[in-house]
Amino acid sequence: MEPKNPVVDYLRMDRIPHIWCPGCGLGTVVNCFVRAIKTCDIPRDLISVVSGIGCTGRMAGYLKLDSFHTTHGRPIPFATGLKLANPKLKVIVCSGDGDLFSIGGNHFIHAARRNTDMTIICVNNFTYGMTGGQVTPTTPIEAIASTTPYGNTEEPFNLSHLAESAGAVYVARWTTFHVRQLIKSIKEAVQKSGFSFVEIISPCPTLYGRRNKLGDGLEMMRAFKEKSTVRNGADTREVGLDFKGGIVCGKFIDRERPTYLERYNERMTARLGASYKPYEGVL
Amino acid sequence: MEPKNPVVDYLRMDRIPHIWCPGCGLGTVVNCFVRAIKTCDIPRDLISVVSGIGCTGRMAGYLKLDSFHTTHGRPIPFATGLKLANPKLKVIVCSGDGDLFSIGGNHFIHAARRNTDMTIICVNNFTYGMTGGQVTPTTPIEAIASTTPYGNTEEPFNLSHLAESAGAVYVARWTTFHVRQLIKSIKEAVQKSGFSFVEIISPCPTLYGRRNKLGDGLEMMRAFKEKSTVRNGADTREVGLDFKGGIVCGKFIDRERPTYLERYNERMTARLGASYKPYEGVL
Amino acid sequence: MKADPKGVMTGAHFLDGDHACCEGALAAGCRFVAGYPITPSTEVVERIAARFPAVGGMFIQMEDEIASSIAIQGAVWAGAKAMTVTSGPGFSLMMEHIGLAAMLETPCVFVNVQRGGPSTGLPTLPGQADMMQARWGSHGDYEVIAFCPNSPQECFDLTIEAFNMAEIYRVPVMLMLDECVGHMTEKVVIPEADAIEIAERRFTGAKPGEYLPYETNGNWVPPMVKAGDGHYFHMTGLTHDERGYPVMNAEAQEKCVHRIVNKIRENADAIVRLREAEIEDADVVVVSYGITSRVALKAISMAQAEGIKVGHMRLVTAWPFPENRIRRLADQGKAFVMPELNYGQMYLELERVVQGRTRSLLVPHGGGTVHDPEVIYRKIKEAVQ
Amino acid sequence: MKADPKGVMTGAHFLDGDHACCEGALAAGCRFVAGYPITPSTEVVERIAARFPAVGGMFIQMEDEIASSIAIQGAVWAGAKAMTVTSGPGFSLMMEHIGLAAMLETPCVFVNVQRGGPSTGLPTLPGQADMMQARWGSHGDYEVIAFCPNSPQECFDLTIEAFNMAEIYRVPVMLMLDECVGHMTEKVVIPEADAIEIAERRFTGAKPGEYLPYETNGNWVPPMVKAGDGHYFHMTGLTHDERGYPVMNAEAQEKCVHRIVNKIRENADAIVRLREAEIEDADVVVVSYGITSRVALKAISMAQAEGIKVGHMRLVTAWPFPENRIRRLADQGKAFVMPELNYGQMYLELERVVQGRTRSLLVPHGGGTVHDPEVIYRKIKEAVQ
Amino acid sequence: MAESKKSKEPRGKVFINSELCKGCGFCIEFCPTNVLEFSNTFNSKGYHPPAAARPENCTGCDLCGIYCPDFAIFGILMKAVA
Amino acid sequence: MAESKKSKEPRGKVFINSELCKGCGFCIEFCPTNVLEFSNTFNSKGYHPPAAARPENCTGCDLCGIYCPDFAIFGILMKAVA
Amino acid sequence: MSATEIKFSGFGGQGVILAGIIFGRAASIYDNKFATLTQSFGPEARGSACSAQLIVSEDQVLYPYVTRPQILMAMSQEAFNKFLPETTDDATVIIEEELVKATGLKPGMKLYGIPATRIAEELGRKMILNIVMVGFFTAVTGLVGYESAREAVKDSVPQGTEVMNLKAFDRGYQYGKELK
Amino acid sequence: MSATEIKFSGFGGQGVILAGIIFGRAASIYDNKFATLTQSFGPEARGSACSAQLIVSEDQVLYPYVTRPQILMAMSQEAFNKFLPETTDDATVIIEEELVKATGLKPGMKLYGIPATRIAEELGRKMILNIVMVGFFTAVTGLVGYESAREAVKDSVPQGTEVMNLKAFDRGYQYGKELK
Ligand SMILES: Cc1ncc(C[n+]2csc(CCOP(=O)(O)OP(=O)(O)O)c2C)c(N)n1
Ligand SMILES: Cc1ncc(C[n+]2csc(CCOP(=O)(O)OP(=O)(O)O)c2C)c(N)n1
Ligand code: SF4
Ligand code: SF4
Ligand code: SF4
Ligand code: SF4
Ligand code: SF4
Ligand code: SF4
Ligand SMILES: [Mg+2]
Ligand SMILES: [Mg+2]
Repeated sequence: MEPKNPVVDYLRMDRIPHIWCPGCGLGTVVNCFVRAIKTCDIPRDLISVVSGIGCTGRMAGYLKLDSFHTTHGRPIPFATGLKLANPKLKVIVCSGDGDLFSIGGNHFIHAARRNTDMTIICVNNFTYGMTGGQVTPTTPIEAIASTTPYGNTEEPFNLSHLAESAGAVYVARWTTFHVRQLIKSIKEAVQKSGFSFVEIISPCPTLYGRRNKLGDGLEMMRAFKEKSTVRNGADTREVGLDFKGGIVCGKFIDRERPTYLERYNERMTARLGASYKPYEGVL
Repeated sequence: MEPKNPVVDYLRMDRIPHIWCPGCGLGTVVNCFVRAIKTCDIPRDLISVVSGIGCTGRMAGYLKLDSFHTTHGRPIPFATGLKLANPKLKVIVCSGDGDLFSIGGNHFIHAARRNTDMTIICVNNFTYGMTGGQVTPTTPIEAIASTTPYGNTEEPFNLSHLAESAGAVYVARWTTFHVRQLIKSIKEAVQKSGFSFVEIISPCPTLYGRRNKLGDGLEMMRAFKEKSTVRNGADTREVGLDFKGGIVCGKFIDRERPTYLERYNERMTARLGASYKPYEGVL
Repeated sequence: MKADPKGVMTGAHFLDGDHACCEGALAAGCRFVAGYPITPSTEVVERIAARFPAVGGMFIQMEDEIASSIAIQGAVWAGAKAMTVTSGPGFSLMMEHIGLAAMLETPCVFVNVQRGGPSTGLPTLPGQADMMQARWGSHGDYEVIAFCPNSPQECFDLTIEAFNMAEIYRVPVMLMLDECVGHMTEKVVIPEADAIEIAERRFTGAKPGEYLPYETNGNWVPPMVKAGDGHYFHMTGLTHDERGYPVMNAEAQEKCVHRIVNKIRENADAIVRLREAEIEDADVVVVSYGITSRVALKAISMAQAEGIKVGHMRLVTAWPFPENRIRRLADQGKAFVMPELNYGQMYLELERVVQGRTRSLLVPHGGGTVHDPEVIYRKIKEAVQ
Repeated sequence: MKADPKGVMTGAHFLDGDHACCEGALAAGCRFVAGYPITPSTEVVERIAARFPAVGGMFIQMEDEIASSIAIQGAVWAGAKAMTVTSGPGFSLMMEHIGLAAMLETPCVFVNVQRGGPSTGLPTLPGQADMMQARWGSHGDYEVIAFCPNSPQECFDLTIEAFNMAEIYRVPVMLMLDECVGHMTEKVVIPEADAIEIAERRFTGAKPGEYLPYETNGNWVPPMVKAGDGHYFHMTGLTHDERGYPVMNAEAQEKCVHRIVNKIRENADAIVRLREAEIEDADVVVVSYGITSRVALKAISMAQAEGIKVGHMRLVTAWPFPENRIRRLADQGKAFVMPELNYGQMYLELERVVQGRTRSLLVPHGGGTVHDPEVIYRKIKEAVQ
Repeated sequence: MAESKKSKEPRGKVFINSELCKGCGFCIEFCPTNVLEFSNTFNSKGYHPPAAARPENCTGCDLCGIYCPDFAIFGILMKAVA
Repeated sequence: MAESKKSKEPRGKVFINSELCKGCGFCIEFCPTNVLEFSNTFNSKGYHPPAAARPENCTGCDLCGIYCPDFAIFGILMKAVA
Repeated sequence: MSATEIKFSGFGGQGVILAGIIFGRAASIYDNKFATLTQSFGPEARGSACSAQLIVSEDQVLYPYVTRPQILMAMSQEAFNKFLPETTDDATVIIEEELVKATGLKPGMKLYGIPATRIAEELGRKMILNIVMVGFFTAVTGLVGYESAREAVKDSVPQGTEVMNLKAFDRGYQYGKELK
Repeated sequence: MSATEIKFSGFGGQGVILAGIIFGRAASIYDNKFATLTQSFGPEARGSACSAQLIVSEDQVLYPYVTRPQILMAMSQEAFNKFLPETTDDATVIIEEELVKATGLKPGMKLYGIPATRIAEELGRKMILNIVMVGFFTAVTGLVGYESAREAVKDSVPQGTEVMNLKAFDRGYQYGKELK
């Protein structure tokens, strides 16, 4: 018997080949994701993946898990409903930088604030891949995008700093070059109780790389390798990214805070007394 | 001739008495606001005020300036259009904690990121006044609101920290007790080039105070006086608020960054050469 | 299935429409509500926030209406019965997700307590001008069901109906109150739990690996699953095939969307709820809904007092529009008068269906209060002339 | 007023509809665009991003469509001509602010390049199923104007018309492309600037302190001001009086909203743009718009080849609906056939107006491609039977 | 001496528009020289507006005016009146 | 000795599904033991898939599999095959 | 005429709405009449005159609003001034007599006053003046039964405050009975 | 029949769409014919077969899509395989002969091949193979004039690259002329 690629059991193989371009980092992210959840202590049936719209948003559609391809920018509130209606589920949001931080930025900061128990995996390719390479809130200054033909002039978010200030309990950044660390980090994030956030810098050669003369996917991966330094515990104020500059990777934040439901149940029990049955889902 | 109240020239007196409750801090904020802009170096005709919807949102309607009462949560993008179409205008957004940070949170962080030249004045009364006292993203844990009858269980935003992480160049907090400092701070913020943010803690006796047994407006003002300490330059990570706890006031951030338009013109000039006429408005 | 007694506050109560709606949701088995405050709907969620913890429900005030309108869909796919509650401006913000619910066929309830519009309008006063929006407010073709209660009692009753219809047709159901009904307090009688009929969710019998989310087997409505049961199912708002996978062509579109539309159109007669009175030998039928139907009754009795033969048709469901019934009455030569708190919305449907066979008259009103019955009465007289 | 030559790319070009729309906006004097990328509309803003800096315009990609749809209104009140550009899902998100524009009477243009819906649907394929939404998608009563170009040339021409109408009536104007027209490349001839007629904004002549934003003096449309001119004017989305101040009662509502509605309804005949061909002695009139009108022409020639007397009416404006014209043709006994890339939207208006006097047939299509002309042709034959 | 001078020529004067007052008490509480007290009269809305119980103490600092949420009071320097 | 042993019994084996490959070169670049090279053949999409030019070096670390964005390659330990 | 239109009025914070609700509850739940209560809401009402409108009827109430109140209860001068002109010529007017100076009554009108604030203060809580008024109202109008109104008070006040509220109700009721 | 339906095809990145645009521009702007170009867009096309469809006609083009191409230009095997079945029985098929093996042609079809990639590489930029193809296409179809096509190339390529692109066009054109 031919051996099997270890990820295929977790993929909807009837949909492979996927739509992603040659040299796109998204497939690599899927590999790391599957490997991470395979080694997690969470039963597969209880894992749900929620995506928004975008190239990254297609992740949900390739993963053989309960998976939801929702609307642009809104995977987090969908995930919130899913999680709160059945807290036994482990809900993982996989989506793009534009989806999560342009249109979806408010949902991100609010879910972080509430410390809703979920993991956000943001594939940051510095652009809107799906719609043809427009500027996003993570595009570095100077970078060319289809809507900034003379170079971007808006300062990008420092996602790690934003996540920390909003309340995330786990914040890490890796690139698609750092596959081993990424697998470990996704696993940690998924197992963490509370709002965890992993940013993955990933090549979009077709729309970001080419336009900015960064070469193909492979060249971009090489650049990730060369330009990144690992600084676990780095001060998030200092890990902002710029065009062609260094990339600080690592686990920046790992702290404890009661989750939304923990606080909720604690308070209701305190207020409503013994008659209150701690909420464990509507079913 | 009877002397005139010094603010009335800046008010639409045909709409006074206003709708705000006895002991509400909003009228005090208006006083401070008018006094601040009267002493600014900006011609009155060039000042525009933009509000969202809420009790605070009514501010625009009482100020005798070009003034816009827009939609709930959206004063900042309206202000962005106003400012960018005519950069000579000084655009000031006055709105509530719910408007700016619940439904409108995304616009806030994006405008801060871009460093759009505008001032945001947020009247934080820890509740949705206009709709009857629901919980907001600034309501402290434990506080009672009409939608958290057993006490709030969600951690509130630390607005100063959020503003800093998103990119604001000026961040200050005062209470309606600190009228002198507040006037000075609003003036500084308005004169500052870039995205400036002033949070004003203000009593909503009717819906927040009463429900939380904090007394009437006067008692709440007294509490502001007693519980606040001024710490200019405080680390924003440490100025979060809790129920009945201390209130750190002061100017926390005052830094320089090129504004949206400065960066824009700089880059376009660099790319398009001498033929490019720096953008100064569409007119 | 009968209602779960835990949620049923049996007895006679003096409740406003908003609170009655909350009680209806509880009786219907709704245990997940995401909402965002807005006048004049807030009282619904305020009561829910107070009532849910004791019955094992979860209420969350989201950051906005957009989040609320999709959080409930997440909850549904985790197995909950769910609703959100809003009013005009918030309803406008929910449009994208009403389309999502139609496309995924997520059974859920959207409550809109209508106020004066457009824009911020008259937050504390009644209107009925979101009726066309309820049907057409999202992009693309789809269908919905919309109920229009005219009293707190009906707010209770029809909230249950709304949840039931949502399950039966897997469709987003709109509950279109108006400010007057929402804020009006009257007696509401809540029956025993076992007198309340609840439509249970139809879950698939398929084993994991065999379930196809949109396999209909000739039925209009495919069965459901929920997350966590090992089906590894996929949902997408893209045009999809039976597996729920995206397919980008006109054939898939026709198959996917036409059924979504037709499951309502073809079942319209089963869905439509009307209350009729004295229609049979009427010369004029007054068609109305929501608060206006009560005012219309007052006008009708004024006209009847003069011997005019007037019947009353109340649209308990406004969508789907009772096309067949109206057409039949038009064929019988009856004239129509339709008062609405808008400048002509449902009336356009009436006019379309009547096809000029008999007279049909609109009694428009901009909202902010209800009609003066006198004005309706005059139109009735005009209709019989 | 004539167009500013700076924005006018005079000459013959081979452009797609999206790019032609950008050129139309430039020629119309639009100098502020806020947008958010979405297929198949993105090319409009991409071209604007490239073209604006040289002509003194400002393009900003906002964080979402909600922000875009209100940023343009801020820009208008600072004196700019402004537009935003989107497609179905984004259009749904703009609904609240279309209502705001109607209420403030902000002249501005909303471009919606329609794709297959509902929800995410078919992002790269055509549809015409946002037509009712364009009219009814926001809460409350209001009216809009909507144009439907059927070629890149018309994308240019009608974008100018859209801006002009927005100014003349102080109304949000919808420019309803479809994916096929937006992504189709054809020759576009752009005239000399002084051959392009531009409606100038009508500013008040009142002195500071005397201007009342909604004082109409019996006209339908009050004059405007802009921020910075010392008028200290106030705008609110609440129901307002002449001063622009909130007034919360039914009388104010009637005065404020009825005019907003009626300024379009009463001027419908002046606003409506139709292209008609061979209508006079036609037995059947094919009514269509956008890309479908071209396919319809093909079907018409097939029918004409068989000697059937078919005329063509193209809705260059879909809203307001050409009620009077259609009614007159129906009175003349002409039958109607209406193909649309939806399951019946504008057709409902046709049916309503025809009032059953003659036959009217819908040719529905779910979208994703255009009609097979054969299918339309068969309906034409059916109509004359 | 200073005392008597002060009582003779107060430095400031406070003006009250009783009809606008909603009786919150801010002005009374935060007047640094304790000029104000609630009056016994009701205004037409049913509130007790403040009255200058010790007008001679008024410095015209206008803190009352800055605090008053209802624009019902303000103080000015005497020289400004003159 | 170690050398020869390695060449006799490679620790790992790499499997390639050429049809899925899009020729990005990640596997080739990041294989720690330099096992892979582009082949000369085209697959039906027109890409050159990799081939194991030095299969004896394969450690079965599966880094190629982790990196491959198209699930077109993976490596396994020999004992796993056995 | 089987329907009675009533307006309860005062300023925000006096418990005007609750007074209306209690009365409506008494009529509809305990007296089995039809009762429809509507309220004036809204920002414009913050801190100024506020009112609840109740229609009590033997038949179903159709038109929801009160247009010409036959009974006006006024707990503030502003409310009295604002709403008196709306009443019928023979209206019954019930006032808090220390807060309202009743001027401008038409000849056919009946006026009943009670120092409800003072009574409430005597009972130790100024806030329950509305319940005193309800008791008084019950006595002078006779529109609902004593027991019904008392039950409705019990149902409508916060748990733990029933005793005090019932005392307030009874004081108001007695005062009214003695007047009559 | 006055309308000619053409399909330009290949894979993403080869400049297929631009080839179609150049040809359409030549026809409509410089030859004053009617030309309508449509494209296949979309995520499903990322990295796989992609195409532009052009209708050139003496009359206005109504129906916008190409249903049965009379001319197929294929720059990849996948595209050739996918689109050949759509063509008319007497179609003209134009291929990049080193990338496409043309099998399955019907008897009435005409096949023209050019090693455009190689030629482009000789000129120093592999990326301009599409312009070589356009030259070739112009020569073998004769559908638009040489000058028109050349002008269209000039208009359509990035500023500063005109010379090289015109060289590529001419090389393709010559190659075609010699074949004919
Ligand atoms: C409401 C709405 N607006 C816009 C779009 C169009 N849209 C689809 S994907 C996308 C951007 C995706 O960018 P990102 O999240 O970074 O994902 P990527 O494609 O880069 O992985 C946009 C703007 C949409 N589908 N819906
Ligand atoms: C889209 C939309 N959602 C909800 C509302 C209802 N609403 C009006 S004001 C408001 C809250 C205001 O709170 P905040 O901004 O804190 O202002 P405050 O009244 O406390 O000053 C809400 C939810 C609305 N008008 N529009
Ligand atoms: S466009 Fe970019 S992000 Fe999208 S699949 Fe291609 S390479 Fe990946
Ligand atoms: S409700 Fe609160 S915030 Fe609003 S006016 Fe009253 S006191 Fe002020
Ligand atoms: S501060 Fe103003 S409102 Fe308050 S008591 Fe003094 S005068 Fe009256
Ligand atoms: S002006 Fe100053 S001193 Fe005079 S009353 Fe006012 S606060 Fe007091
Ligand atoms: S990593 Fe995968 S897709 Fe890339 S060259 Fe290797 S096998 Fe091919
Ligand atoms: S399994 Fe490891 S050693 Fe073997 S080919 Fe793959 S990357 Fe190289
Ligand atoms: Mg991205
Ligand atoms: Mg607030």
